[in-house]
Amino acid sequence: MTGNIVIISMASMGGIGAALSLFLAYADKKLKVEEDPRIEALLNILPNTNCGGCGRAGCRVFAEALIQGTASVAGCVAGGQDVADNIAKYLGVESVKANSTVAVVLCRGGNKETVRNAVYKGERTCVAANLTGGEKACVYSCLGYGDCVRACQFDAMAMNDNALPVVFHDVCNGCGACARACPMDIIEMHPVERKLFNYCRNKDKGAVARKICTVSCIACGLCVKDCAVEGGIELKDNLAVINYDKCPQDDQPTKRCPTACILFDEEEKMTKEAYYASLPRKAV
Amino acid sequence: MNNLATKMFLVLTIIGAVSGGILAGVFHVADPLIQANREKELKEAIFVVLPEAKDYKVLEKEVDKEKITVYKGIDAEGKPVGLAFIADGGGFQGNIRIMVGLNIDYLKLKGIRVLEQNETPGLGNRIKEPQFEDQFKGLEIKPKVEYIKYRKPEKPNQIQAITGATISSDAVVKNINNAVAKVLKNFPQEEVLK
Amino acid sequence: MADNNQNLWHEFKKGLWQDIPPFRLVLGTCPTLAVTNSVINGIAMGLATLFVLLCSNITVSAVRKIVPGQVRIAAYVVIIAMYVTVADMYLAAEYPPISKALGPYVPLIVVNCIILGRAEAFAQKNPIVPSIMDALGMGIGFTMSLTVMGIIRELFGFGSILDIKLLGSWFEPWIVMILPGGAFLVFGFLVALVNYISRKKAETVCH
Amino acid sequence: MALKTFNHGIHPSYHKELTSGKGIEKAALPKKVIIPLQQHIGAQCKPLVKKGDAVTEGQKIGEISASFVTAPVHSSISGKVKDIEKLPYPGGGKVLSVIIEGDGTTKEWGNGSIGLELESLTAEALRNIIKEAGIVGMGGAAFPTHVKISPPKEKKIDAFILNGCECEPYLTSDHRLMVEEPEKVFWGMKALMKAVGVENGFIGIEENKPDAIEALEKVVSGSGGSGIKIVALETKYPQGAEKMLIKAVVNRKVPVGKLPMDVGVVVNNVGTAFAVYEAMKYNKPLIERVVTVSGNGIQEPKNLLVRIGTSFEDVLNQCGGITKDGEREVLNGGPMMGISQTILDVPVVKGTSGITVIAGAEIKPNTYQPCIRCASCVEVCPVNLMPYKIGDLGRLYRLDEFKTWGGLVCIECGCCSYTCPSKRPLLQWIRVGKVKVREREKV
Amino acid sequence: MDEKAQEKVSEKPVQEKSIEKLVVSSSPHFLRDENIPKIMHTVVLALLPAMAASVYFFGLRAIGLIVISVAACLMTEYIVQKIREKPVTIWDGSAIITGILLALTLPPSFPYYGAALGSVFAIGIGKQLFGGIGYNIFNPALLGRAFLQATYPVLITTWSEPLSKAAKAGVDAVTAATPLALMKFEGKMTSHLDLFFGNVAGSMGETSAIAILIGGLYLRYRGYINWKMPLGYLGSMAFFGGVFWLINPAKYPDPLFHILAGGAMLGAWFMVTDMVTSPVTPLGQWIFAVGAGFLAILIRLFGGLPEGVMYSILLMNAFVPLLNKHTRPKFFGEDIKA
Amino acid sequence: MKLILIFISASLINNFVLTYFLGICPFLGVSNKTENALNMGLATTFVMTLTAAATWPIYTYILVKFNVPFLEYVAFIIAIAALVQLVEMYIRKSSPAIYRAMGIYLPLITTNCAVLGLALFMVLRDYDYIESIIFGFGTGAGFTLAMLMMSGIREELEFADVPEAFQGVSITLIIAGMMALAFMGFAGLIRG
Ligand SMILES: Cc1cc2nc3c(=O)[nH]c(=O)nc-3n(C[C@H](O)[C@H](O)[C@H](O)COP(=O)(O)O)c2cc1C
Ligand SMILES: Cc1cc2nc3c(=O)[nH]c(=O)nc-3n(C[C@H](O)[C@H](O)[C@H](O)COP(=O)(O)O)c2cc1C
Ligand SMILES: Cc1cc2nc3c(=O)[nH]c(=O)nc-3n(C[C@H](O)[C@H](O)[C@H](O)COP(=O)(O)O)c2cc1C
Ligand SMILES: Cc1cc2nc3c(=O)[nH]c(=O)nc-3n(C[C@H](O)[C@H](O)[C@H](O)CO)c2cc1C
Ligand code: SF4
Ligand code: SF4
Ligand code: SF4
Ligand code: SF4
Ligand code: FES
Repeated sequence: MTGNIVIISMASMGGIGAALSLFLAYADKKLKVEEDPRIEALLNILPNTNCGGCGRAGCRVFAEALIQGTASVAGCVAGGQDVADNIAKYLGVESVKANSTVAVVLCRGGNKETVRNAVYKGERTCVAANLTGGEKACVYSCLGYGDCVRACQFDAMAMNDNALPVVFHDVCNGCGACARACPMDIIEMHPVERKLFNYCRNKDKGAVARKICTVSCIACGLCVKDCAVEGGIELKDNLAVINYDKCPQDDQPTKRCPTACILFDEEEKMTKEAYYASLPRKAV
Repeated sequence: MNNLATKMFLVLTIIGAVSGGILAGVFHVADPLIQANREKELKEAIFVVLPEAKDYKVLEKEVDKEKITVYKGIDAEGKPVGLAFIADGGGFQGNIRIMVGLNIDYLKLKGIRVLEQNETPGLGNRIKEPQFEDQFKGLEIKPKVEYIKYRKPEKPNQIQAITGATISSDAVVKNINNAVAKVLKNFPQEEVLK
Repeated sequence: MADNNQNLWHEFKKGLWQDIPPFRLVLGTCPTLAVTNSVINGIAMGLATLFVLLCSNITVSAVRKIVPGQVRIAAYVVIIAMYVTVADMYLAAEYPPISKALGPYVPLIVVNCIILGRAEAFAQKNPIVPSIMDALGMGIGFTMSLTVMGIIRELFGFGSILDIKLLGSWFEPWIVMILPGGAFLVFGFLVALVNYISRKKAETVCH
Repeated sequence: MALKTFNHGIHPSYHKELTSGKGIEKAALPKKVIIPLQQHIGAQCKPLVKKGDAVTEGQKIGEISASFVTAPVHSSISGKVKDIEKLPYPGGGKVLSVIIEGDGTTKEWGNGSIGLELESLTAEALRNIIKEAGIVGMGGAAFPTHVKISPPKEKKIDAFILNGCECEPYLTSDHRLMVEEPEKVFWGMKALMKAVGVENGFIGIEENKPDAIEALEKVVSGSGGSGIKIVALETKYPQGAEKMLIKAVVNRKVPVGKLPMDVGVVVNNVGTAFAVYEAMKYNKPLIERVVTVSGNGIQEPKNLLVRIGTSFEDVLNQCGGITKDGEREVLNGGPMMGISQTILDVPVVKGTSGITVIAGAEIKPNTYQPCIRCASCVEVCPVNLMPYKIGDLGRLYRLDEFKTWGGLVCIECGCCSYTCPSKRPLLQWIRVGKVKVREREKV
Repeated sequence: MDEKAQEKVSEKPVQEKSIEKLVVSSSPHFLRDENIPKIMHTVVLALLPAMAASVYFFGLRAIGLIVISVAACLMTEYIVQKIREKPVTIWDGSAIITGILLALTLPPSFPYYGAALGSVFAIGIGKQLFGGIGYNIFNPALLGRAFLQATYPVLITTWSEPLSKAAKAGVDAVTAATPLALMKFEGKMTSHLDLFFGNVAGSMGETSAIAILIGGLYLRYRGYINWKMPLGYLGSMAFFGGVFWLINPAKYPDPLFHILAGGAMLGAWFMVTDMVTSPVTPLGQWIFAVGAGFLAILIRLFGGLPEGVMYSILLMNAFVPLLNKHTRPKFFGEDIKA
Repeated sequence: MKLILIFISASLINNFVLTYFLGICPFLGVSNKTENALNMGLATTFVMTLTAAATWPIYTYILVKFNVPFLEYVAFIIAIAALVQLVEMYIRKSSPAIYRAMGIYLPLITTNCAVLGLALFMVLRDYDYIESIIFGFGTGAGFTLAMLMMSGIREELEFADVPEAFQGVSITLIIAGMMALAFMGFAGLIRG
């Protein structure tokens, strides 16, 4: 009797196992995996933050583009050089230098510097505030509600006590999310090497601009005169515009800027640690 | 057939066969123990509901394709003392299985034992408690068992329902009535006494 | 060698807190909820799972090289199911009351995600000794979790632990604790607690 | 008989009594005007003058470009161009504007001196006059009227509705026009109907303006079989919104994403009709408009005939100025749809139907509570949206869901925010969502 | 912006005194004079008749239970809000309603500690765990009661006769069966008049239909409840109850009995109508109310329990998000093609 | 009538998720979006119905007949694994669109204890063939219902201000607890 059971069990289980294996073998033959396994592999290399810095709707799309060859291996700005190298290695192609950019906040008119005409009531985000006139007399200025900071997935920004955003240059990987989030187009992406900026976007006439903000560009033209090369800086729409193609970037263009809105090498020092160290200690 | 398929075939077949074998072996050892446990439990239950019984006999009948089993309790002298049988039916949640002991005079219960139930702990599952089970000792089954609420039973065929678990109490009573009726019909006294 | 031991210790330890199965990995949730209405059931279930986990991890780790990928799951499932049946029969033979209380949840160890999960995620990639450590860690972590659930539910639900009355007659038992609703609630709160503690830990590490 | 209306909507306190009995007064001639070169939906005008030029009242100073959807602008006073620069615009932001310093002279626009009779004009000529006069919709949106009355051939227009609802609280400028100049409004309407080429005309008026209904009724019945009917409507906000008005008057629904002309209707505002009359009869471009100055923050509420370009401050000062203490909010338009101003040095423009100053307790709080699902926003939304939901989706930039839940269908009437007991800025969030959707779709 | 992100951005310091400046905001610029406390306090007012009836029928213990529940609700709300460092909003009235309603659904003899436990559960877990007012999925008061029903099933089904009847019997408190239990387990009916005035055993606040009706109609008059809710709920109970009654009048009670007995009235006027936990769309509201009515009858007539109002509402609460999502009204002009 | 009762009982009263705690892992894992929940629910229902249809004969005609009921678990799980594979194959062949929507959930179903639980309960309850199939279908429907309700609630909760420690699995479990409390109303509705 027992022997019988053992045999029956072995036979039936063996049989089921055999049947299953045949079935699976058949299934395996009939149906090959369709998805390119390389996509998964690339996703493992990519940061998977879906920040959109590559200009695509998320990391998976970028990975697909890489495989199709429509994207540069250095296309992932958030990943930087390391990721570019790894992708290149995986795909077996030459790595490219990742052009690293960094976000620059082109407005210095915080609470202390600008005149406020009104009191804003409503949702405290920049996009929402921008639907109304906003509070500041300067209609080109940073609104100060931190949409950019919230957009940054990498904690590379903070709003300072003057209600202006600060970018930590050691953390920012140039994904550009903040620039896309800003309704005032205050934030621009620039190559990290770039050091000279006009930190003002006000297109009002000098006389008007001077009245509403202490650090606005008043289009006096001193920087244009002091510029080392012809056309390195131009005045456009009451604003000094730096022509980066021509600007040699090796020296400060002027020390005479009356509102000190055109500055050299200003942001470089701002690291995350330095910023938080500069804050007054919070009582716990 | 290619190499991979062969390998798959072999691996699965062997794993299947080996596990089948192991299981059969374990079964061989464990099954008697399991059966013994079951038997012990059954026996215990029968002796609880038929306290005078020292042994029992299994009587089986097939009615309408349904097998009905009763256990005839026999005392030390070999005289039948009563019938034990299982009453099974729905409770508040899930089934309630009760071993019912019927006196050989076919008028009174000798006791019951709740074997399985899924009633709410602390509520319905108090049907398992001796206070409840003991109410059935000597309970008259004619015309049928009844329950009443909030009060002490007044008639010899009544028990008091558990407060807050009327449904479970009701289910026990109903199950017993059903099972008793079935047994009375299919195992007439004369036949059992034989 | 020391390094090796360190690693083994790590494999063991991670199941106890860092990856404690039901609370952190959210695997094996069904038994965690279903059988923990008393401490003893929780422990028994935990041990049965530990047994199956250990055996299957060992077996899987042993046969991992010869099982082709296409039949991996099928093969592992068979192996696991076999050990579960063994455990089930053992319980039925030796501890019938517990076997009854656990009801159909013992066979469900087969599909307990922890077991297949560990087989897939760990044993399949590692040699036998680390697999044993992994199984022990995970199994003990799982048993611990079930025990904690059991303690809370039994204490509030019956006023007792391991059938020993702890709360006096003044305590009106919270029947909800033994019911499904209570199981979910207790589980939910424990997950939150574990979240909270690990976050606090992470914070203190940072500073 | 129940009055005609649409479904949902709200009944705010209208406060129209502040000005509804006050006749239209001519405002003082401003010393300086600021004339934005874009006072309409569409492309900005090219300036025709330069700094230092002398201009006369009614002279065209902004010419339309190649774009179809645009309207010229005219100087509203005589004087000298002081400057042309970007200046704050009451609709928000900065717009290139011509600053004119007045010389104190005014022009007589005669009484029918250059009069034209309707019968003698073709639809084409009518449209041209309207276009040259720079007439844009005066009901708020400032959509160039000549564009509106030139529907493509394939759209059969069979009904013209004159919008006399003026459902915004406080505002009474259309009301006063209808009471004081019913003939001119009626004449302007007939001109517009002719330009569109429709026979059937309706004038929709809320029943809280019985005197306006009466006045127009008299004119209409006096003119005999003109094919124009006056429809009294329930007093309910936003009765004047095009889609709601069309539903109430001719019982047609404008499909989502479509225009009134798609259901064969053209809607124009009472003020627009009046402007058309003046353009026809006196050859007078749109350089003046009736502005209701009202609100609980204004000393002396009035209806004023104001020249385009007069600064808000100037206008407010003619009404006793605004309350000095407490919080105040100055709106271009009424409290439901108006745009709040940061400074008072902004000009009255063609679309300024009123200046409302609200103050003190009427100003909304700056905080809001969680949504309690009271469903009142759902119950009031005239276009059947679920504002609490699209508000949240817009706020969180969940744009795909925002679109599927109908964020883009919102007509921005503000009923939802108005009614919300939790004071949630629903419409603002919806606008945020719309901005973000537009931004995304541009890329 | 979600809460978390908002915290990342430090609150913008306001530099100047705001008084002289103009206010700017997005339209609309003026809002209805309505707010949460106003609504909630009106509901408390509307509950006064029911509370008075409970005291009248069941004595001072009713006051005790109500006070304990309300106090426990307020305390819990306060403590959670303090712990979470959120603004304390205990006086907005919603926790008071929860406390009152929870108390009104308890038997008069229910122990005080039980009422307190239910309140803590209702507010602490049923409401604040989801983020406080407006975010909860289930009706907090009913959730508190469901918790108590599962926790102390015996205590919560031990009813006593109203004072007047007890006095007649010459004892202070008599355990008794509720009209629904009498109907269900003993096949006995209670007179409609007793049900209407509330002179029966049952939860403190649910016995007197007339007192609830006064409060409910007042709320309807003030516009704080949607007429679809009570109508749909009671109507559906009457309809489905009526169907069974017509099938077997001897076994099943008549529709009026269903509406007047048990928690139907309290549920219909004060619980189905809870805005937070009911759908916002017209169709959803109908489905919600009618579905809950159906479930209540189903449970009453066929379930294990004599009363189904509480469970019917809780069960439908769980469907509310789905209802809101799938009963979106057609946009104006969505259904027409041009 | 009995079949209807079995269906109602399996889907509502003895809802697998809320009263037997089976299939909790996918219930927690895949209930974040209604679409996912629906797809998972439908796939599971399908597999469950098939499982009931396939395991009943295996049990009755093989295991019982040859007197080897102890092979129950092994045989059932193999049958389920094979079925899931079959379903996957079939869907992939017949409708790539559905496959894309449901494909990722299919492997999860193998380790869904509700499916094996179904087979075991079916045996325990002595259902006949048709009853078993209805039971399987009803159980799947109940699972889908619970998934849908939970997913709706979770979508709504994305806007709620749940304390951080409770976000995710924790609040989902607590809501499940509340749903279980509410489902107790059905207790005793259909006895047996
Ligand atoms: C959580 C819960 C569990 C319950 N469990 C049971 C039970 O196991 N048995 C039962 O008969 N009734 C049970 N009930 C039903 C109620 O207690 C029901 O009111 C009672 O059966 C009516 O009986 P009574 O008239 O004695 O109060 C339960 C109710 C709840 C809420
Ligand atoms: C881009 C655009 C094109 C329009 N085209 C026409 C048109 O061809 N014909 C027309 O009658 N109205 C047209 N309108 C005007 C609208 O029907 C409507 O009158 C205008 O948006 C203002 O309406 P409101 O005041 O109700 O917002 C157009 C509007 C916009 C924004
Ligand atoms: C919410 C809302 C309310 C409106 N109320 C009025 C109104 O009361 N009177 C009015 O003439 N136009 C009102 N409008 C504008 C009309 O929709 C429409 O644009 C206008 O009547 C068209 O005429 P127009 O081009 O001559 O301005 C409103 C628009 C919206 C969106
Ligand atoms: C008409 C109305 C009915 C209410 N009903 C209840 C209720 O049944 N239970 C409850 O806890 N709160 C109720 N509340 C209060 C409030 O809505 C409730 O506490 C919220 O669910 C908390 O988020 C009600 C409020 C109103 C306005
Ligand atoms: S600061 Fe801007 S660019 Fe830099 S990481 Fe953050 S979002 Fe990206
Ligand atoms: S930079 Fe732009 S987004 Fe950032 S705070 Fe300023 S306005 Fe807002
Ligand atoms: S959602 Fe838009 S249309 Fe609807 S009430 Fe709000 S503002 Fe008006
Ligand atoms: S009106 Fe306000 S509280 Fe009411 S549902 Fe809409 S958003 Fe929510
Ligand atoms: S343990 Fe049951 S589904 Fe995971």
